[in-house]
Amino acid sequence: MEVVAGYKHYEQLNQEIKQHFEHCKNIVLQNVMGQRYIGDGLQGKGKITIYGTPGNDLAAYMNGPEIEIYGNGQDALGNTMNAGTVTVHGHAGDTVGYAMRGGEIFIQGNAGYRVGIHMKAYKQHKPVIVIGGKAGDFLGEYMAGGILMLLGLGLEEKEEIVGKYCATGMHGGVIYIRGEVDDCQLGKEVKSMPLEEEDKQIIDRYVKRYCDYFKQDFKAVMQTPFIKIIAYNKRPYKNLYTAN
Amino acid sequence: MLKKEGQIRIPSGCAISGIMNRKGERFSGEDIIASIALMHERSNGLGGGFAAYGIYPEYKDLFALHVFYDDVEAKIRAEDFLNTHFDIESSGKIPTTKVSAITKSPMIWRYFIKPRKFKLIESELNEEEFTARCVIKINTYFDGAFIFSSGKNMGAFKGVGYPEDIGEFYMLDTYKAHLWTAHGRFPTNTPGWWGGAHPFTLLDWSIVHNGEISSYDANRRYVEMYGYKCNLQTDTEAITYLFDLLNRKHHMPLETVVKVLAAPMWQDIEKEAPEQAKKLKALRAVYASALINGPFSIILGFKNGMLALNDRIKLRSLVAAEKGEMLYVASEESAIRVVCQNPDKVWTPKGGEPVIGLLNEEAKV
Amino acid sequence: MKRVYANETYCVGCKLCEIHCAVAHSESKDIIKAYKKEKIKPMPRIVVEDDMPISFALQCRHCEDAPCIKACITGAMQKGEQTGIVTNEENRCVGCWTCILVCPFGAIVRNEQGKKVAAKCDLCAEIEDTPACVKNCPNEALKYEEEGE
Amino acid sequence: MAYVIIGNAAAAISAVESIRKIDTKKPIILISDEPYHTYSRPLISYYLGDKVTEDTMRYRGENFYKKHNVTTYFGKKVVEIICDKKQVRLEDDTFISYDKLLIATGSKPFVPPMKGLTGKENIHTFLKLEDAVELKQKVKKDMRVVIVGAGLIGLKAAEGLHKLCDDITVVELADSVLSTILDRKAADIVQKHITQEGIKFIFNTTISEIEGETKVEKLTLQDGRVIPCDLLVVAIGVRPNVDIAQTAGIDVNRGIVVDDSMQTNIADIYAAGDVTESLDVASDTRRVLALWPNAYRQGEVAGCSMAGGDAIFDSAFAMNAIGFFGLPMITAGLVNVDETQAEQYEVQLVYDEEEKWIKKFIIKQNQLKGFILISKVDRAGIYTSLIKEGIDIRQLDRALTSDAFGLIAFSKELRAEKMLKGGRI
Amino acid sequence: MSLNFNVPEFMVERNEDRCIQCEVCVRQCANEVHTYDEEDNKVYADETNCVNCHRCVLMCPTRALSIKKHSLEFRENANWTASAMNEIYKQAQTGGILLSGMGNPKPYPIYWDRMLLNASQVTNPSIDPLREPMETKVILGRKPEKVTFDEDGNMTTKMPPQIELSTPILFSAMSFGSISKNAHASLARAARETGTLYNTGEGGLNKEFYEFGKNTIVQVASGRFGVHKEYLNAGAAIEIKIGQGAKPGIGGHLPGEKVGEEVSATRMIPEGSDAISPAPHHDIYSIEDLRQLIYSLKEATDYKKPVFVKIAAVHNAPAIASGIARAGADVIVMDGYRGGTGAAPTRVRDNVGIPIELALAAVDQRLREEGIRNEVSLLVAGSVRNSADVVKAVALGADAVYIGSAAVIAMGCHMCQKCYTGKCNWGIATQREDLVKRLNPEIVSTRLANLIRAWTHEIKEMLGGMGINAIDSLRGNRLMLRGIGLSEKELEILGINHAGE
Repeated sequence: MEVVAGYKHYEQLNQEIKQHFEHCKNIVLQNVMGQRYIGDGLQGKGKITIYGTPGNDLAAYMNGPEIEIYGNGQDALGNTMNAGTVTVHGHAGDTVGYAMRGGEIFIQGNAGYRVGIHMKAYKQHKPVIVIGGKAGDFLGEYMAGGILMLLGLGLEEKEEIVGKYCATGMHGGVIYIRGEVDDCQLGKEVKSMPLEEEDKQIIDRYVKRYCDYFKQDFKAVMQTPFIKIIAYNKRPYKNLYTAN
Repeated sequence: MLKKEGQIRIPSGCAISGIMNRKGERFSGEDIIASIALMHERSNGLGGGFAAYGIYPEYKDLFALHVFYDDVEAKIRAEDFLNTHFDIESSGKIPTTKVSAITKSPMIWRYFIKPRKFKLIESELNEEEFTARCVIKINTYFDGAFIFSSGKNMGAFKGVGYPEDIGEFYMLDTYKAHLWTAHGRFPTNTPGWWGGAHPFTLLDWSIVHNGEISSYDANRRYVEMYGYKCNLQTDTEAITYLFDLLNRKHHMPLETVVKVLAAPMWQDIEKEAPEQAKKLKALRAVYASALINGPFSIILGFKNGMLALNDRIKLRSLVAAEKGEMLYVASEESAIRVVCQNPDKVWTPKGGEPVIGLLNEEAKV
Repeated sequence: MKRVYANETYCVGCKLCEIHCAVAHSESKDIIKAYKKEKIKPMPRIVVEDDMPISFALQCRHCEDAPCIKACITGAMQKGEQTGIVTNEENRCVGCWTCILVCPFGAIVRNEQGKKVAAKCDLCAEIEDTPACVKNCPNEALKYEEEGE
Repeated sequence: MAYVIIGNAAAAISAVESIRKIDTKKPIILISDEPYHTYSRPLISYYLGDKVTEDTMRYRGENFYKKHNVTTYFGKKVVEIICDKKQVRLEDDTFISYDKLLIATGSKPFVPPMKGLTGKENIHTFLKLEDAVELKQKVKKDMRVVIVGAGLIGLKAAEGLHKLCDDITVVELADSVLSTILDRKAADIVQKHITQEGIKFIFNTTISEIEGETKVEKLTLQDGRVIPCDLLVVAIGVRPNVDIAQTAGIDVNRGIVVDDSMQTNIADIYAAGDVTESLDVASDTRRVLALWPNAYRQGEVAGCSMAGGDAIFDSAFAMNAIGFFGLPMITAGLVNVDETQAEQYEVQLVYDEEEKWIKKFIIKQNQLKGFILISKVDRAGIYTSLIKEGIDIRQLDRALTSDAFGLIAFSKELRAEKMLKGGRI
Repeated sequence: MSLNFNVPEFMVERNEDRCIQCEVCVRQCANEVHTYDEEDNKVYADETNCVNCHRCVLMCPTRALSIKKHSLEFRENANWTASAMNEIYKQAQTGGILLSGMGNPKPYPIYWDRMLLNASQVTNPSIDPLREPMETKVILGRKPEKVTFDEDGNMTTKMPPQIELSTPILFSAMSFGSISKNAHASLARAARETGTLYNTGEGGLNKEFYEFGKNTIVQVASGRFGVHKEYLNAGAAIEIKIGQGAKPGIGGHLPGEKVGEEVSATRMIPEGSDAISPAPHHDIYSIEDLRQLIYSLKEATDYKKPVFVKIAAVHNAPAIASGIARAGADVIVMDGYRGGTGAAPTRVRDNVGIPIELALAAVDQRLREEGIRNEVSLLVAGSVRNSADVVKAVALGADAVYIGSAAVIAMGCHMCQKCYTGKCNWGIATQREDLVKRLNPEIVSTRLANLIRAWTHEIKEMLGGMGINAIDSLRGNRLMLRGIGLSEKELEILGINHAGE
């Protein structure tokens, strides 16, 4: 099923998608131009392939489907997402995966500020965001669960893989970064740690997936070692307050 | 210092009466004066007035402005404004006669006017809206000038005094109309300002009203969102604007307007068939602030007839009667009997149920 | 018959039921006098078991087929024919504790002050309409009602 | 035709009540060899101790027989059951026909043959009210009383006589008191307590000869000791009162053999109470469980069966609630584990000899089989119900020995079920 | 440990003549103030931990207890008051941010109490609400400007999703986590019973409460706890919480010890982990982002649920409210600076925000000036204490009010302001099982429903007195209000005349 989005209003486009999705599990959207909320609250199995530039809040509250974008994603992609997969053949904007609880987001290129902010995990839900390039400031701020992975592929020389204030307020989950990060870029609640066997397996698994999606050489990617960043305190603000 | 209408809200009680001929046959003001005079006890001499439809057939396409001026300066300022915005076809003093009980009358002028074409184009408004806005503007911003009637082929006549004296003062026996309404006022606290008397009018709307509505400020602040200015702070004014907004601007049939102003109770709405209930519910939801609450009985005069309405729990009196083509409504039955001894039918309308009298098709303006 | 049912979900373990039960069965029926003046220490006929957050009050179930009545060697333990209330006629009771041996709820207590007698819930039937424990339960964890209500 | 009941204690009375629940019409004839309104035999020691009077000893109210439409023959002894004619014959040769017959003749004292036993006026047994009345008349403050047997009856007699006379000696063949319901440790505590009240004990022996002319004057014990005695109470034990049953050809083993509806091997003849034997689930043997609650329940089942109902008497086990000189004790089921079987059982025991309390539980395959509680007897019925219901104690989240043991040990659901069921158990 | 300079705030007075040593107080105090001494057969109190919650006082069967303010005097000083000094002692001791529970207790003016209501006398009649119809039904949600009909009189206007309330009072947001499950159950039941709605707060919605959906507003806050498609569709409306009156501009923080099994399941976060709500929604940094969130929620719920946006009443409230209305919100919620909370930094609670009365008057007026007041509903919160406050709020222009503190007081709260300790003796602001069970939803839902019914009766009485028989006619009817003891400026902002005018 193919739908040409063009200049359609998002309400109409999304209504069409929802209607089609009920009986067609493979929808292709052509010429998408900033329509917001594609896949918003969509539930169940099925795939939406997008050509063009989808608007903000793509896959918000999404619960299951797969979305593949040939183009760049905008802001708040995967907002409060619960399950499903989003792959972006390009870059993505700010606050990708905000408050995401489950599902996976693979971004071929870079992502903006505050990616994975307030990500959390619950029981079988464990959200994963893999970013091929770099990420902006406040990566994983307030992060409470899940996995954030930054590969730093295609960086210019001296280009930082991640911005400042990385993982401030983080109190759960893990961030894997391929390469080095200066401690001064990290929030005070976290520390970088050497990998354990389990970490290596996770990294392997998701890098492989990344390489499959975006036709990269797995071995080449894996040549640079990873570090992991975790919170060393689940209760970073425990002693901040005084009863009055 | 006592404040007048517009500076303060003054509650008042009243008598109302309305007489119309459905065929459009015109008759003099004698009957309506007789009718309202009978209810002398319901007034206190601080206001009386009449509206008459069909009185200016010779100027029927022009807006007839009736204006009170406190002084000559006010007249000059207002006429200057009128001249800028309208073509004045005719103007002059409204003829009056000396009545001992009527004193301190303002200057009372009449103009037959038409909006200037280029002004209309400039304002992107239709004739009615343009005129209405100009009237509101003068009444709001021009001290000492007050347009108390602005419709076509109709006019209001009012002042401080008992209504029968006001009728005599304006020599209403010399006018012929197919529809007359009248009002005798019992304000609680007023120095007696001529502009504050009823009927209140806007364009073709005229309203005489008995009772004091409790929802006034809710209604006022609602209509004021849509360009109206309730300068007089009277119920009558607010009700007039509500009719104007709903009927003229929102194109709501009068029968439906009534369902907004005297909305059926929720419990009654629930008893309606689903479609009708949905409609009534939507009206109540959207027009919650247009519900007129508290005691009122009104007679609304308009281009094609009159509408009399009680509040939904009937806190004010209203009687209606028919004889042939004649339709009568009044606060008291006696006020009808005095001019129509043997009506074909006399009834008391239920609260919230309107009495609507429309001109026959051929008589419509 | 109406019985007292305990809803342990809302029992707060305050034991006010015990206190008011004791008062209801005291000489003076006045809480302060009962505790402070009376020679015979007020004795509740209700047991609160608690190990917070679990707590519940328990008193005689007034069993239809009451084992205590069958076991009673004196015939003091009786069931009211009309009321269904199981009562112990204390002047016939000799405090042999056979009833304690057979009560599967452990709802009969020993009163060894003065003449030894088995003390048990009588639903305050002679005192008032609603048993004191129910009336004074601050959280309505005790209800006095027909079975299955 | 009528229901005929021989006996006037727990089993007989409950049979009356039970019959009347089903059949309010057909006459009931109750025959007792005692001349009294129904009374509670266990209270005879209280009678001695002035804790009850003949009036308050009444097991049921004065109008009991009238109310239940019962014709009574008091002070009449049944001497024969004529099964084929469905009649009983009284001592005075009155014949009474029955439709259904209940034998609830209870126990009689067991008095073993002893040298010098016969013909002496101050030798007593202690089972009936008559015994107590006589004792009370005879005993004097300065008398030296000897009681043979330190079982329940002997010790109860000792307690009852304690205020009436100063010198009481209990002679017991076994090495401790209450050997059938207590283990050694518990027995020691009880014995110590009773000794503190001034009662003397002589263990491991019994009377070999009773000396005196018309009265007992002294006793020679088997170990050769001679003790003076002004009044002798023989309280060695009781036996089911099965004489008339046996002669009528009713199956008698240790007691009368009945099925679970309490019917004997002969149609329309039922038996209940201490005269019967029943299955003790704690020891898994058939034995006479001469217990008041047991008698009542058997009488109830028998009455029901006789009136055409279908009640069943199932499990029974020994249980006792008793106290001596203010020291209460409650025991049920198995109280001692035979050393040869020790491996099959788990014993949980807590005690304090100084404070005179003990809690002992005997468990087999995670089911409680018996317990002894001394002093701390409150809420014992919950343990009894564990035995009765065969509850797996692993379900309980509190130790049996805990002072806070109670329904709180059960799961919330089980507890709710028990408590919400109201009167049904 | 060094010397602590803080003295207890309260003293427990025990009337020994009445104390029967029943130990009810001992068993009921979660702060362990009372202890029984077996040797002395006496109950003693260590008031260091007493928070004056009155639990012991009310439970004591002999009324032997009273709690008094500690009699220790500081030298009189209008500037350095005891509380000013005590706060310094606490901070000097711990270095922590002062944390408080419940709403702003400072003696700022309470405008509700500076406004008087009108009643009909002679010129129009008052109405007897006991015998004549009196309508308190309110419809919340976006309203089209007009209703249109086709030639056959059929309605052609499509009505946006709306909510019907039987009375203009809703229970405001209190999350499961900040309050107990039983407290939530009570609110849900009471809302259903009285035809109004309660609000989940930001803590998600326990599956057991889905059955109350028609009476539920589900909240979406910055932490997005428990937010998923099913949740969004579970309620009758969705509320985006931007701010809260008790702590404008501040995020929330539920400490890990309150995240037990059920809270964890409801919030969909692991047990024992802190639940941090960021100060802003990090997908909203500007008004157009709000529109984005509003419509993402509408998309997720197929445009079937009205979306509320709740803000704290702050200085620029009128402009913000206008922006919210234009961003597509169906209902604007404003929470004044006296609004309650489970925990807020004391300084923020006591110093940030503005009174709801002024914010409401200003916002209603502003929306009218812009001609859009009728398009959105306006809901206010922030210490509505009684039915007169409700009436005044509606007269100032509110469609309805949220009650939070009043609701918890009805549940038994005694304003000890220690919610954040999790030891609420009344079973409200706690997750401790033994304390939670003290709140019996059967009783408490009735109490709440009683409160709503009582207030509704009173509202009807007051409406009747004004000669109004539908709450619609009170809304924005500021002539029904007169100020008392207010300055010209205050009167101007409130848009009312002074009494006597």
